[in-house]
Amino acid sequence: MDGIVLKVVYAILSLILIFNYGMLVIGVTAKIVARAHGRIGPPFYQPYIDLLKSISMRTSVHHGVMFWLGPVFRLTGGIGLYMLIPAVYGSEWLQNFSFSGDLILVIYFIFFGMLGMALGAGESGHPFSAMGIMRGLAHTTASEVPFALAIIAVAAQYHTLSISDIVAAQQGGIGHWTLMTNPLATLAGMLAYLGMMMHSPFDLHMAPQEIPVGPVTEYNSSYLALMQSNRSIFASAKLILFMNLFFGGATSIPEMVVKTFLIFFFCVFVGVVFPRFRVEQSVRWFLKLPTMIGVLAVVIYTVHG
Amino acid sequence: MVRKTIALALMSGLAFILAFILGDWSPMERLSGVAYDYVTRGAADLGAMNLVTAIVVTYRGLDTLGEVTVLFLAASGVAVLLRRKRDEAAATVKIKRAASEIVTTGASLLSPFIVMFGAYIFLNGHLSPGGGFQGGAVIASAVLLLFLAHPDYKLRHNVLNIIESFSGFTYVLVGLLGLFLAGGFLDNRFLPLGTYGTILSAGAIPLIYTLIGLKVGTELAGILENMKGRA
Amino acid sequence: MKLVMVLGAALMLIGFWGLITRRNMIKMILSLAIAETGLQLIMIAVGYINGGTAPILDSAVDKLSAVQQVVDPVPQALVLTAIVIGVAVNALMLTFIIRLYQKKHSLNISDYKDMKW
Amino acid sequence: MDKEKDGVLATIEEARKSFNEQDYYCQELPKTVQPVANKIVRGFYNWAQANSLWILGFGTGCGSIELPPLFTPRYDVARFGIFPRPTPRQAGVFIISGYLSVKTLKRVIRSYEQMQNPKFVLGLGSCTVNGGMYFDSYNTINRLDYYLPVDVYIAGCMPRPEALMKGFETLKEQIRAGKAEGANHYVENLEWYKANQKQIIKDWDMPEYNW
Amino acid sequence: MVNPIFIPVAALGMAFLLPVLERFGRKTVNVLFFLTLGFFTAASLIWLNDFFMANSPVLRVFTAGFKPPLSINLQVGSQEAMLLAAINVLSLAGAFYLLPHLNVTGLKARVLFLLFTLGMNGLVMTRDIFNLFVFLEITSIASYALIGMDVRLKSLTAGFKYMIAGSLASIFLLFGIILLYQASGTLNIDGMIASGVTLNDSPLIQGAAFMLFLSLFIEMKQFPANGWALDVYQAAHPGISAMISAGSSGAIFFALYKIFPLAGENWYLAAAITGSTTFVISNLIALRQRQVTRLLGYSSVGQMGLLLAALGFGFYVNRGRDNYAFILAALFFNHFFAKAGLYWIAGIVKKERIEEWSALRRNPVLLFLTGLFILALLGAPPFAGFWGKWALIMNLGREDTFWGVALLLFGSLLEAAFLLRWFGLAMRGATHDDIQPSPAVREIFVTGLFALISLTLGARFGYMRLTADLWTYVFPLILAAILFLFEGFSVYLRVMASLVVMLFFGFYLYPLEQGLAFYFSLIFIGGGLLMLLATLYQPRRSAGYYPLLVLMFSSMAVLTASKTQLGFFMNWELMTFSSYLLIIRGKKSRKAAWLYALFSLGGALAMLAGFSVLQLIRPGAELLADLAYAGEYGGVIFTLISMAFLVKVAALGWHIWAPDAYAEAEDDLTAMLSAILSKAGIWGLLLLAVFMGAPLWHSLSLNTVLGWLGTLTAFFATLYAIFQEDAKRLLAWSSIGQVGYIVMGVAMMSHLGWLAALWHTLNHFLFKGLLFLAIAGVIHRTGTRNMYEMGGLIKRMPFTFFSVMIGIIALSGVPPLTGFGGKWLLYEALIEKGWYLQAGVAFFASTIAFLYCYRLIHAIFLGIPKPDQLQVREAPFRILFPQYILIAFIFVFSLKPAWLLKPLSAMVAPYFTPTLGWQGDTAVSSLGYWNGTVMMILVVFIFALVLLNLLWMSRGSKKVKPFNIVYAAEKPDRPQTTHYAWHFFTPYQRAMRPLLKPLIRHFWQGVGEWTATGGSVLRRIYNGNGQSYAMLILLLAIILFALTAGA
Repeated sequence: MDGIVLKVVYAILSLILIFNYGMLVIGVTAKIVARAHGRIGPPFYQPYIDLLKSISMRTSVHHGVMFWLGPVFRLTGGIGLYMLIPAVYGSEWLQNFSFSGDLILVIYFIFFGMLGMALGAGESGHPFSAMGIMRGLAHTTASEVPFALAIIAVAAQYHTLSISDIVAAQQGGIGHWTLMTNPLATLAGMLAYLGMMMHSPFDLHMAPQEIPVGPVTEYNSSYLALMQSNRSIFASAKLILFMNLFFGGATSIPEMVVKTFLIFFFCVFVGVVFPRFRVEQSVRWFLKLPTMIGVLAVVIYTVHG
Repeated sequence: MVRKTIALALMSGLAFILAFILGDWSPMERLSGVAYDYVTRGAADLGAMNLVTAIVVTYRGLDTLGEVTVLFLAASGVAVLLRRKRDEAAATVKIKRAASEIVTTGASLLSPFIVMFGAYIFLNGHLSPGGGFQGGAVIASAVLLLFLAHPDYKLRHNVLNIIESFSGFTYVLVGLLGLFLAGGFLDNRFLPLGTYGTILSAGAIPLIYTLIGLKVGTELAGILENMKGRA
Repeated sequence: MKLVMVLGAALMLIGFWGLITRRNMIKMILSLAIAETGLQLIMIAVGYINGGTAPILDSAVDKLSAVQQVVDPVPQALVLTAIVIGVAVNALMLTFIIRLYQKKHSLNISDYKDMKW
Repeated sequence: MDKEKDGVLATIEEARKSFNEQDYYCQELPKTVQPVANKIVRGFYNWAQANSLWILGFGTGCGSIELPPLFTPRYDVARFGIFPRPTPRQAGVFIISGYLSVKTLKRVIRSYEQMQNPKFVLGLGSCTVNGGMYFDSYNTINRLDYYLPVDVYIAGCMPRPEALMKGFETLKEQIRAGKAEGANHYVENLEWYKANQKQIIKDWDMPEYNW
Repeated sequence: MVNPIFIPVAALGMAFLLPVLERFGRKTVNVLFFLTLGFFTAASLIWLNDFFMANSPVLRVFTAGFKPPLSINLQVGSQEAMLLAAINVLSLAGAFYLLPHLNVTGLKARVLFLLFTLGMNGLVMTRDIFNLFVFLEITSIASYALIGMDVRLKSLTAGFKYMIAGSLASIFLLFGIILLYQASGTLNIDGMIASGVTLNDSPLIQGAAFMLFLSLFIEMKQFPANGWALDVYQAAHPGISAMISAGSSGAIFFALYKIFPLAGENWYLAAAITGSTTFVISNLIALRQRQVTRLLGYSSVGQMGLLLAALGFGFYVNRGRDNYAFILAALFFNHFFAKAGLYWIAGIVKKERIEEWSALRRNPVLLFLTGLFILALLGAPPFAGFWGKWALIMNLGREDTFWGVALLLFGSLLEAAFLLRWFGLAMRGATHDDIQPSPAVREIFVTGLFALISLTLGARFGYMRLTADLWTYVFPLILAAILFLFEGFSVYLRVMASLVVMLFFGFYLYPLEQGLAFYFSLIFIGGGLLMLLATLYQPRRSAGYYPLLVLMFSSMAVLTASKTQLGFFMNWELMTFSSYLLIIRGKKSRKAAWLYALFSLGGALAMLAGFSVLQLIRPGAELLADLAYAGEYGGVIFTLISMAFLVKVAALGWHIWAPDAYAEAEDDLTAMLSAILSKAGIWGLLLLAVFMGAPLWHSLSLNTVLGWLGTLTAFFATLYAIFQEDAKRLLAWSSIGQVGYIVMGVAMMSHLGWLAALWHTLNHFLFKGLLFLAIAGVIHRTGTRNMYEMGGLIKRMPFTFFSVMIGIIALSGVPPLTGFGGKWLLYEALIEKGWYLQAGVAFFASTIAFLYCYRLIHAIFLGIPKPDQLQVREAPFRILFPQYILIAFIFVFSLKPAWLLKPLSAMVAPYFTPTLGWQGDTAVSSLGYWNGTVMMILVVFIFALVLLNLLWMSRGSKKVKPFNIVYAAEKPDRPQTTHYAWHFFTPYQRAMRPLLKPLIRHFWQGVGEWTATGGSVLRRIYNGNGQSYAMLILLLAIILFALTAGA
């Protein structure tokens, strides 16, 4: 019993940490992007203000039960995902609930929030919502393929699907990272990562100029607030996952901060440089180069056994 | 042209087959098998001089009954097919020319003799070449002659029918008598074999042949009449 | 007797030839009759024994040595049946032709192709 | 008029009417929502509202040409927490950029009503004050605040981006001071606003209040 | 004992006497006529009884008081008695049926009929070859006259062609007889056989045999010399056609059977070749035939070919002659009664073209009889044809005659194609006019009588074949028969009865099964019970629905209990036919059901072929377990047998039938098909794997092939699913894809793989049943299947929405619901097995599944409601109830996966070493771990927390109406344009275009078209010209000569 209470306490602490971290990452990134544009940019704590503003809105409208539940699903998905990933290797309080499932569980749980959100947005009846979801889903199916192949290659490499074990296997210097030991899988995974973060050039689900803000068009006030919170948690969880899989994980919080920030910056960097893809372009792109690399990574292990 | 070519090819094929089969055929040197038995014991068994008749009427009597049946069937078939529907009567056009006097006179003179000749043939079937079928056919030719001479000539249906039915039925009865009184169905020996070589010999053979003759005669006459078309 | 055999076979072939080349239905029937006749000749030929006489045990044939003198009576009996059956079939066929002619006023077999395939 | 065409029009009209009747629109009227009672929380919220102004991306007139420069390095309003937002559901600031034709007014009203409380209106340019150079046009309105509660007017034809930024400044002050209660004002005087609006908009084919 | 001679005596006596008796009036004549026929029937039935019940000695009758060969003898033994009984019953019934026709043509017609019957009797009884000729002539001449009797142009033409053919045949026959006589010196058949004269290979004797058999082959209507027969069947009065097709053909076949011992080796082969060619080609040509009577003609000719082939094969392989008597009898009587029945029905319906047979729909009795006879002709169990075909194919396999197997099975498939198309048109064709068939009681009576005889014979033959576990195998039929008694009562009573009998059957099976079999029968029976409950939502059900449902479910359950190949195959066929008959009840399901039947039958025939290959290596093998001894033929057998299962699971390449059938079947039936029926294929694959392991084809492991097949099926079917507009079609493709995963699992042949397969089997049942039932409810309320015509139904049907939501979450494998368990097991197994690439494709497929899942729920339930659906109500409780039972199961297994996984693990343990361990509730594989319970609690906990938070934050939130949306400051015009649902994934379609080419459909279409084209090219030889037919007869002579002269 004690163990469970402790776990819950640890989990809550861990969650607070990651929430704030996520908020800050978003804010700092916006600042950096602004600097790159030659602007001053919003303050690094702007995400907090926006969140607060959303909470402070006095009225809100909703379209029905599922619309209402959409953000709940979304946030549950984000938190749950984070809960399944051990954030820092060796740290007891940042292990979260990773004992309840392995990598397969994690990648399938990513869909939990997406599906719930899609259902909620769908009930709003706004055509842009449906279009945004369609684009998002279509794009995701394609970008997940190289990711899955990368994971399979990693699992084949380490003979395990447990994230902790994968991290453990990468300890002992940069030479042991998957980045070095399995560069093909890392490449495929990182290309897929670009798509999974849904940043430019893969932000086609909300395509500001075509279907403004996409699925969340009808969301407002407190509903929006929930999604803003999710954004920080979900993004961080994904960053940590990639860090664990390909970049040796982290043994301390600073190491985690540095590594995830760099990983995030990779996606921001690409996003600043490239314009947006169309749906079919994105799908085809992922199914060509990244998938080919992923297949190569997998085939190597198939042949070697 | 194509058709002819195909036909030619088919015919040469058939010719080849026939040649192959009959190529080294040669006539039998002596009787063998069942024929030997027929010849050696036929006369004694059945008392018929004409072995063919013995075979036709008794040994293979069932065939003959079947033969009669076939003829009967054909006659019935012709009758059924050429029956007139009510609305057809008006449609038939008469194009019948009266026969010349020579024909009519000849027919009147000859036909009784022809009938008598036919009767002779079937009555002597067990003694000499001939028999019920042949006799019947001869009788029917008399009818044909009458038709030629008198296109409007009408046969008396009832009489013909009764003769036909009676002779056919009696034939079957005679067969049954053979079954009950002698060795088997169509056995001619339930009547005494009589004196070999006389007309009242060979058991029931003359009787059967008579019945067959009557039946065949009436049936063929019926066919002829049906085909002629009723006036 | 070989001659009869060849004759019979030839008649059969002639009959078949007529059957598949003559368009006139009556001629076709006649062809069939010719083929049947050929067959009957063959049957008789089969039953023939060199130097044999008719299987009628009259004064011309000695009852005891008949076996050496007569030809085989069985084919003759069979031919008799075959002829009668042939007659029956021919009569029926002619009846069909009469009826067919009444329907279409044609004796050409190619005109009766209402049913095919 | 062609009878068949008439028929088609009639059916479309009928369909529209039936959708209105068939419960496709919420027919209720809004209520005023007072700010949080707790003074500290209210101040905190007002601060957040003031520092996170999301503009509805809806250029109603020629003045909207002045908006894009705001986001360039030269002016960079992002540093004040001002961002464009394409959907009224999430936006808090409505900039009426210049003259407002009758046709546009209808859309503006609909968009304004779809925004959530608190919401603010900036009248940009002289046209929103008194009609400006179009004061006698048959097709534009003269005074914006007959139809919507305006928080800040920015005069000029056209005002420069700097003036616009000044306007934002003023709005922020008002918000922080808790004086920007246009949304509640609109609800309280809904009857008057609706009467004014309906005077201009002849074919009023929408529900009384656009949720 | 009746003396056989009385049959000709009575016939002739009466025939000769009737013209005289005419004057006593029609009544007297009729009485006497029927008395005579009745005497025949009675006599033959007495003989039948004597020979089969009392084992009497064979009756031999010598005529003329002399022994054969001097005289002609007749013989009646057990075989003759069977034939005579059949023929005389046919004659009596046929005369009864034809009575008005006979009345029109008058007295003489009765004479003809009587003599026709006599001819057939004589053909059967006589033992003298010349007498045989005479009786053949009697039969023929009588039938010529009977055909031409109604003096219509067509029947006269046909009769004339028949006469030409008959005359040629009799010339050949006589030729043969006389040559044989010369060679053997006798005309007695027994004498000839005893003398062994035909074994001599002199040209004369070979020629004699040639002529003899040529003639009988012509009379048996062998290809190509059968154009005349088709015309006869088409033109003659159907009552007469029935007599000719069944009766005289049968008698002639028996005559051939009688003298076949005279034939030499070369003739066995020739008969086999000719027969099977005729069977295949006439069925092929029939594909393009639209004229009912001619269609039946082709079928008759084909069946004659089959009989001849069976005869030829029987002697060719020269072993197991008793067995061949069984086969011939089964095939013969099956055709005999079924074809007569079909002709009679054709006579009742009086519609020439098969398209017009939809008129039959109004008359359920006739429709039922038609279906029954067609099934009999197709060799469906329990009809005699089934047993005959099984035994024949097995024997052929044993003797290594696989070309025969191939030809016969191909022919059977073609036959199924046209017969079922005809039946489909009768069942579901468009109605053309309102003229309904008005059968007389008399006609229905005789047809029904023959149906009864067909069934009885089938039961009798089946009783001889099914030696072990008889009751288990026939149980489904008995259950269905019981349920037939409830037809006409209310639906509730019928469902109750169905539930009771199914439960009873479940209790019967319970002690017979354990392990995997138990698991599957649980799904089949338990699922069946649940689905039966769901059928209640439709207040009315057409006749036969529940018997067929129960038949389908129980035969599937028997599959799990089957120990013998025959029992398995029989129930497989029962399942196929019952599901076909159920599918065709859909409003537009004619083509779909046809395709389904064809593919299923094709698969079943392949299975048959597979079993026959096994016979080669293990003669006499009867048990399924014998598959383990397949040895070097393992690859072939595995491939062939798995074909049937692959069709049922609709694996890629064999899936063409599935989307249509699922979409067009009745809505609740689709749930059963997808949720339960497809599992039969899985059971089959498991069975194969259990017995055969992973056989090799050369060096390629077939399991790898199977695995890839499953993978690609999962992928492509899912891909197709997302572009469907029709909800059921979408779910159909989805179903195909999901079963693809199960196939993958089975193919892995590992503990984890099988666990994945088994887990997914149950799960697919749960969520796909749930989804299909929910959609059935929606369709029931909205009346459309097109998703874009719906929208916003969440507000009207919240409970259904919840079902669908749970269904898609479970389907897509999102944790924490059960679907994830299957995915987890699958990937663990795939990676453990080293099938990395397959795992990648599977993953891709499973992400694509999200697309259609979302589309399904979005287009139907979310978005904007359509005006005409504003008033729809929630689906009926009767269909919601089973859904919520399924949901309950889903939740239970989500919360406690161990409750299902542990027993499954134990079931698989006998076959593979377990690689899945347990730590408390955590399942641990060699690669990873998964704790469903914690996961579920975690998710529920977080969800509740967030939910409470939002509840507080969003207090006072205003609920708005559908059109209160941000619409670019505009006002939505119509729901139809605002609800984004039609062509939902167009960009994705554009991106995936290269993968979407329907190559397989084109391939099968090509196969179909080329086959039909082959038929239409071949049928040109039947140009309608009697002279050409004569030429074809001569051609047959030459062909046969070429075939036989070589030896």
